[in-house]
Amino acid sequence: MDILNALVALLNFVIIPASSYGAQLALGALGVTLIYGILRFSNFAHGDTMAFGTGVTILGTWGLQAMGVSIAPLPTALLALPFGIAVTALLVLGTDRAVYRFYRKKKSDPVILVMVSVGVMFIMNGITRFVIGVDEIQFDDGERFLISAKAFKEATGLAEGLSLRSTQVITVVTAVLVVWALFWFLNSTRTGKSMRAFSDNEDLALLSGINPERVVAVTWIIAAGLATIAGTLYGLDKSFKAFNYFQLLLPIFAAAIVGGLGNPLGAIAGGFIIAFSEVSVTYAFKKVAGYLGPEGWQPDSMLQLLGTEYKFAVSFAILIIVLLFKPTGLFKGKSV
Amino acid sequence: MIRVENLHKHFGGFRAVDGASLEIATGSITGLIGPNGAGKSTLFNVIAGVLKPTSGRVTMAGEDITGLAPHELFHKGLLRTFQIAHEFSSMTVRENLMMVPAGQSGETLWNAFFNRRKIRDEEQALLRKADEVLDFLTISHLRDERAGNLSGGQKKLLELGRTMMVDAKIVFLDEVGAGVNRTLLNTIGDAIVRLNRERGYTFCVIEHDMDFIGRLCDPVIVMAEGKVLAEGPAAHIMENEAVIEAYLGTGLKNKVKAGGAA
Amino acid sequence: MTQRNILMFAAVLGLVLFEGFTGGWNTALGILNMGLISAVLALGVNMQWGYAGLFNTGIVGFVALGGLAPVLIALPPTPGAFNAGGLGLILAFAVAAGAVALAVVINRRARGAVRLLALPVVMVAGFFAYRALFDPAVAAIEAINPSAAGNIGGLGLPILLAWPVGALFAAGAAWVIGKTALGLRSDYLAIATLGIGEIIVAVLKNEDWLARGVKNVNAIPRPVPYEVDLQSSPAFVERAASFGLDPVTASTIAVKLAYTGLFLAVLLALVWLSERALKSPWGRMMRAIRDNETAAAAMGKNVTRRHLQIFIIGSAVCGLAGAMLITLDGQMTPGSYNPLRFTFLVWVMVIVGGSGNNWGAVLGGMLIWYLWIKVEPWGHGLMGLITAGMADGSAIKAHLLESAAHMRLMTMGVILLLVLRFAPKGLLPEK
Amino acid sequence: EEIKLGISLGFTGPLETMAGPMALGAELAMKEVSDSGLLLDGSTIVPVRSDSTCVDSAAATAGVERLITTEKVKAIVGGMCSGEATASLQNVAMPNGIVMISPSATSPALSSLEDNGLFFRTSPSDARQGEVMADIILEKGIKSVAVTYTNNDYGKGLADSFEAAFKAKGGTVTVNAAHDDGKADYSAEVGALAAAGGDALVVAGYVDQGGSGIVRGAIDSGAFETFVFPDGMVGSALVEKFGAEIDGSFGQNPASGDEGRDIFLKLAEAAGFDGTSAYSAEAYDAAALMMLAMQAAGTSDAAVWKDKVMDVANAPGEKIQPGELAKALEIIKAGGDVDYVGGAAVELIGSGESAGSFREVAIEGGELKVIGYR
Amino acid sequence: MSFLDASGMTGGYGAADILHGCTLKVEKGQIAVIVGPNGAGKSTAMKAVFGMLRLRGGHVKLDGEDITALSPQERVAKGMGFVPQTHNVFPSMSVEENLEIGAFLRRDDFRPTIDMVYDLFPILRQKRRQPAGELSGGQRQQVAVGRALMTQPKLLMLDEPTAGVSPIVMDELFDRIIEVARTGISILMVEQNARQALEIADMGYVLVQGANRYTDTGAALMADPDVRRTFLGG
Ligand SMILES: Nc1ncnc2c1ncn2[C@@H]1O[C@H](COP(=O)(O)OP(=O)(O)OP(=O)(O)O)[C@@H](O)[C@H]1O
Ligand SMILES: Nc1ncnc2c1ncn2[C@@H]1O[C@H](COP(=O)(O)OP(=O)(O)OP(=O)(O)O)[C@@H](O)[C@H]1O
Ligand SMILES: CC(C)C[C@H](N)C(=O)O
Ligand SMILES: [Mg+2]
Ligand SMILES: [Mg+2]
Repeated sequence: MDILNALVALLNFVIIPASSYGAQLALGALGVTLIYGILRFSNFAHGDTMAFGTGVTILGTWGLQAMGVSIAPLPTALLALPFGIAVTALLVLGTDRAVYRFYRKKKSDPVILVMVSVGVMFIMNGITRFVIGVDEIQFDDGERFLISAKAFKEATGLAEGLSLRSTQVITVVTAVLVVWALFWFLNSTRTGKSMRAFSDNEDLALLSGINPERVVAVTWIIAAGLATIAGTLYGLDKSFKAFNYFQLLLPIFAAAIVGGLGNPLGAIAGGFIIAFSEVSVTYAFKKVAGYLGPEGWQPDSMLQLLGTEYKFAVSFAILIIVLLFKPTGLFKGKSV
Repeated sequence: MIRVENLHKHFGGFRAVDGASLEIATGSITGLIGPNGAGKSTLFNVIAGVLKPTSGRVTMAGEDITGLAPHELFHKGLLRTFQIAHEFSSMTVRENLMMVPAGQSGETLWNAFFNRRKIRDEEQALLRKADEVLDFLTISHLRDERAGNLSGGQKKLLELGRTMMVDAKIVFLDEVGAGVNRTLLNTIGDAIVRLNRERGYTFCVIEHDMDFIGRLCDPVIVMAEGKVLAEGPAAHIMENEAVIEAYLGTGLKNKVKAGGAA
Repeated sequence: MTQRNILMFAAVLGLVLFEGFTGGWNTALGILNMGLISAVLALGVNMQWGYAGLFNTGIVGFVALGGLAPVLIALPPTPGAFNAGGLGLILAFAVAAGAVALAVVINRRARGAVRLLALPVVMVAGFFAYRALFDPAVAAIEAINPSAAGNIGGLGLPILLAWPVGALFAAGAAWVIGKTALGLRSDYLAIATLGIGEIIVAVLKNEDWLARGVKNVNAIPRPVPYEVDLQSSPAFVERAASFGLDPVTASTIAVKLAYTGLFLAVLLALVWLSERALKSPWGRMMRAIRDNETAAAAMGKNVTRRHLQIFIIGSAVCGLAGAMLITLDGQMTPGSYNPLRFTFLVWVMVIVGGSGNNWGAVLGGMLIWYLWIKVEPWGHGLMGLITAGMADGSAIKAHLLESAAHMRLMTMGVILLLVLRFAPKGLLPEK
Repeated sequence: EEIKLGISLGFTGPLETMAGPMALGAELAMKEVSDSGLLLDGSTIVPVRSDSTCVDSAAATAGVERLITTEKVKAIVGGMCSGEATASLQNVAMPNGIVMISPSATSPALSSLEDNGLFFRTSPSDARQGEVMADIILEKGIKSVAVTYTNNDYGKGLADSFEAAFKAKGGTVTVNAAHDDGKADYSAEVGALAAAGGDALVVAGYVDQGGSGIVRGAIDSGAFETFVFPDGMVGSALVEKFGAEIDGSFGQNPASGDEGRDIFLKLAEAAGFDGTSAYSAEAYDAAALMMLAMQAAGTSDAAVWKDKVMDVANAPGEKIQPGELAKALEIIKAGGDVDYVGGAAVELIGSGESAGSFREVAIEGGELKVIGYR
Repeated sequence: MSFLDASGMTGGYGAADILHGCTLKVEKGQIAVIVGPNGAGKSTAMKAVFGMLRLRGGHVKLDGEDITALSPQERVAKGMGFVPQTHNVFPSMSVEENLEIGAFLRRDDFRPTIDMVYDLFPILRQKRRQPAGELSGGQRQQVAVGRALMTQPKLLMLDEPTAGVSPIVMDELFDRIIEVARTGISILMVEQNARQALEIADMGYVLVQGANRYTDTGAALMADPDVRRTFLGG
């Protein structure tokens, strides 16, 4: 029996990675859920908005680095975030003006807006690659580890290492803060309430003196901010590659849906559910069982419920099961 | 015809219907009145299978129909209208009516593909029937209009029109009168009486217009806070102290005079 | 068909003809053939969305299942595979089905503690019994000549038989999925079906015994002759020469035309049936259900059953298209089933064409496929134009030319937005 | 005559970063020949690109269809990934009798494909790489490894052939698990691999795809310290990303140890692109072989010159290095024989695939060091 | 000069006109009631006054100022309040939030007004935390009227405010409307409970097929047997 090592192994390979991945998904899902909640359509361009925002932030980071500005041990990119957010906000506001507004005025079906967002996705996709290219970019320049596996082993003398990256901690903390802020904003501020009113009944909002264009603009600006933050934190933790942000879209949507569309708390819950189901259901418990079993014993099989090639399938299966019991997600989301 | 026994419907902790028991006699036009939020529509929705009761039983002609799905109830001859009109908005007014009758042979794919003649004959009959109903409701000029474009009152008429497309045993009307012009409402009242007398429909009517209730309904059931408060002939009910206090009030005229408005 | 329909179709046909005259008939027919398959796909999706309002984004899964049929039907059997593991597989599936059935019965009949206890016992025991039978059978099959086979093999039947079978596969899956997931609405149904699509593709990619997984299956038999055979047939060469064609061109065109004929026949039959269905009381009922489920149910329509029916039919059509696609490709590559291409592009087809309108779906299918193929050279051309004036060797020019490939998706996006701007309800709106 | 040659590679999609240098490699050879003015009485070569996407067979096929029937190309450098390459070969190139030479499709299945003598590749089958990799690992004294592969025909084929070879030679594979490319997170895979254990991790993936994701996760969590990198991973991107973090790791990729490679790298540098990028040299060679075969046959008709490809690629004859295409054309014109070596030590065996010489590399001090060739 | 003067309004939703030269006027602090058969264009006329419909003819003046070209939003700012016939609450927001949104443009303290609404419709105080979408039909109608009252408009427009509310609440409501009018606010409402409504009306309009059929004081219309029979249900 070696409970300590078992615990560390579990922490290192399941709990910590799943938490930070969950927070990354949650941040992305927040943007999707916000757009859905207020503007009532699933925005397929969100993944590419994240990519664009991150791309701009990277440009800003390079600029800052060239000027010798740094906030070590934190990554410089955090300092460049406002710049990234501002540019991204301009882009999405422009997109709204040029594209979405027309369909909003026409009161088109949500599905039309979804397809339109697919078109926007293609275009943003092109713009991002055009501006910053297709290559992988590493732009994390701060202190990478809070605890590194090696240092942990040396310090504790355990067989298992434990690593904790600073980006992981930043991501989780940011996700929690942002959710709290968004929740507070939507439920307690005048602007937030006007946004919810707009989402409920556009015509009536108009009759109450709410300026729809302002609501829409605020929504897009927040969404741009969320996208840029989410994208940048993800990029810091992994690396930036335009193509990956498109791939991120699927788990992000899954997270937003399983939590209940339109609900910030749902996005957080959904992110963690998807991440934990991916990581834990396919985890091989061989080593952990080995530590927990008698000295020197090792199980023969991997003790793995399902191979990792099915990890996506597993998280979707869990999503479907949740939906069967809660048809509009855990937190009673909206449905158009 | 319909018997409701100790019915409960709770939303979370809130008891919308709280142990209601009542009976709708075959061949009657039963009125159901009560203050806003008394649980009338909820009771309707439970009977009509839209909501599952928390507890209690509903029987129709002795047969337990608790929890049956709406479409099954339709086939048993139970029809209903909605308080907030549920038209098929992208279909024309006439199509809204023509889709109602059950067992249309054109509703199976096989017939739709290969049995066009039979369908054509049936459709002709349906078309005539629908036009009759539209004439009756004074909206035949709108037969080819998208139902979504109707005025509030017209939608209510369409709701009613759907129940006239088939031979029902019992029809539940949830505030057909709200938003309908009073002159037309009188005509509708006449039609309800005629359907009741000539075709033997049983009606259960929710309505806040006491003229209408008084003219049509016997008996009248009063609900309040999820329970049955009183039951009896309309004239009696309108004298009932409890009913006056909870629901009817002391009448507008006195107040207008007292207030001395123009 | 209204005048607008005819005009629109004439326009798309014109595009194909134009391609034929400027780019060669092979390219034109190639685009046309894939366009026809896309049209079938779009028709299937339109049934689910346009008729009944079901937001299915698991299309890629049904297409993939349909694609499995040609492999299992038309491929020659793998010698020894069935003896090695066939029985084990059948037994394993029987055990699994039995366990599921038992679980369902327990779930319905038993109550309280019995249910709480028996259900997991049955499911866990069932799972292990299944794995105990399944794993060795699979191992035995996959051990047979893994670099060229390693799968259970096909039945060696004519490939055209695989088309209805592909539809059946998809329909079967749709039945199971519909029974469980159709209670969901709008985007929730969408993401659930998206997940199911991913799961189906994951199974196809990883279960090598079934269709070789990511190792792909090549050389699937064809319903039409091989070009090379035609080229070596003197009779054909002579005929070609009498048209003034060289044998290579003639053979490739002849083969493509044969496919065109087959696909067109399927498409027209489907359109005919769909039009009849949509313009009948059945179609009216479906539209009513789409408009307002609550009211339709109150009017005696069995919404659940109808949803299931249309979900199965639409999925079957997607499966049929999947089988046709694999037949045309002659190979099965599960890795290529990605949702962007097989789900969202199809959705774009339906919406651009005009949802709820059969002809619209067909038009959208053909047009969007044409664009999907053509935007690539257009993207390059556009960049060529832009950079034409710039100095050779300038960094900007190099960067722009480098980016030309990405113009492909961008051009697609621009066109999509333009179409939806000028025809916000699709090119051929429902009414 | 103006001869068009098609280039069908995955310019968009999961391998979009690799495709650029490959195309530039092929175009470099074409330009060299055009500039020499020696091909078939002064013919010039015009490259035409088409996007194969690497994953969408239908799009790849349509692109190749366009190249052949609209652009009337005489041969195609491509496809890039095995699946898509097979599709366009069987559906378009073969019916039209057009030659395809793929620089990078390495699936073992392609060796036995019926191709009417129209398909060649300048890279070796992965069956061979599996053997070589097993040898290298065992020589380092490592007996037990975990394997992760990218879930496609390339990854699976390579992983399987490696596992077979490694076991046959006495090693143990603790786990042989797939990873899908383009996923947002690889914690689950890393967790499973770590649980299985092993002295090293074999990463049969792509360097700008999931492969790197796995390596990143494994380093960060301390799951593995030594990695083995086959061709999809060996590239400048690898050390750019991980640097000294993967010191002590090693690998191999198809590449010649001859001077040819260095010459090619210089040519690439002069032309302004990264020649070390995977399969860039192979793409140069693929294009070169086509043009030399045309010259040898005296025609651009694929039906004729397809039989000359093996001749110009193999001995006997004068060895031809990158940048010496003009010289080769002249020799052939004069009736001489050439043995094309090129940037990737081309030696075609069997039905026309590279015999495969492999370059053994190791990471030392954050740099990719060439250890030797085998 | 009437406070609201909408004269000769002509227009509709599509190609065909629904309104044919319809005229509606309300004096300051008075109550005007529109009655008429279903589909006569009453709601359409209300929308036209509020600028939610493009007019092909006629003009709308508020307090002497021509507002024909203003957007609905700008009209709200000018002091117009409107309760539509349907879709008149924010279903996912709580009752209290619905009322708060009603006061969106107000900068003063609106707590007293909320209390006033709660006193008027006591049931709403009980249900203040409940989403409006979960209310009964009549309760919703009360929320809708309450929301409009929150705006403290100079002109209050109500499209069938009493549809679906119980008699006792209807009495309360009409009572309150009188009170509101007395504070100098003008009221324009459509009613099918026409007899009750006309009793409190200063002015009555009978609309048929988009045009004014009868226009008179409420009492006079009530007294006209023709009007009674054809439009008020006898
Ligand atoms: N989904 C729900 N969740 C919570 N409470 C609900 C829900 N539906 C109805 N209620 C509550 O149940 C009570 C009864 O509502 P119901 O619609 O049955 O009233 P009603 O008698 O029809 O009133 P009205 O005359 O106004 O139509 C109301 O107080 C309402 O707020
Ligand atoms: N959105 C719309 N598009 C087209 N026509 C419409 C639309 N809304 C209403 N109509 C038509 O305009 C006419 C007048 O409608 P309106 O709603 O103004 O009637 P109303 O007098 O308010 O009737 P009710 O008393 O039934 O509410 C009706 O014939 C209706 O069919
Ligand atoms: C570009 C290469 C890494 C492609 C890989 N060798 C394949 O066959 O798919
Ligand atoms: Mg009610
Ligand atoms: Mg109205």
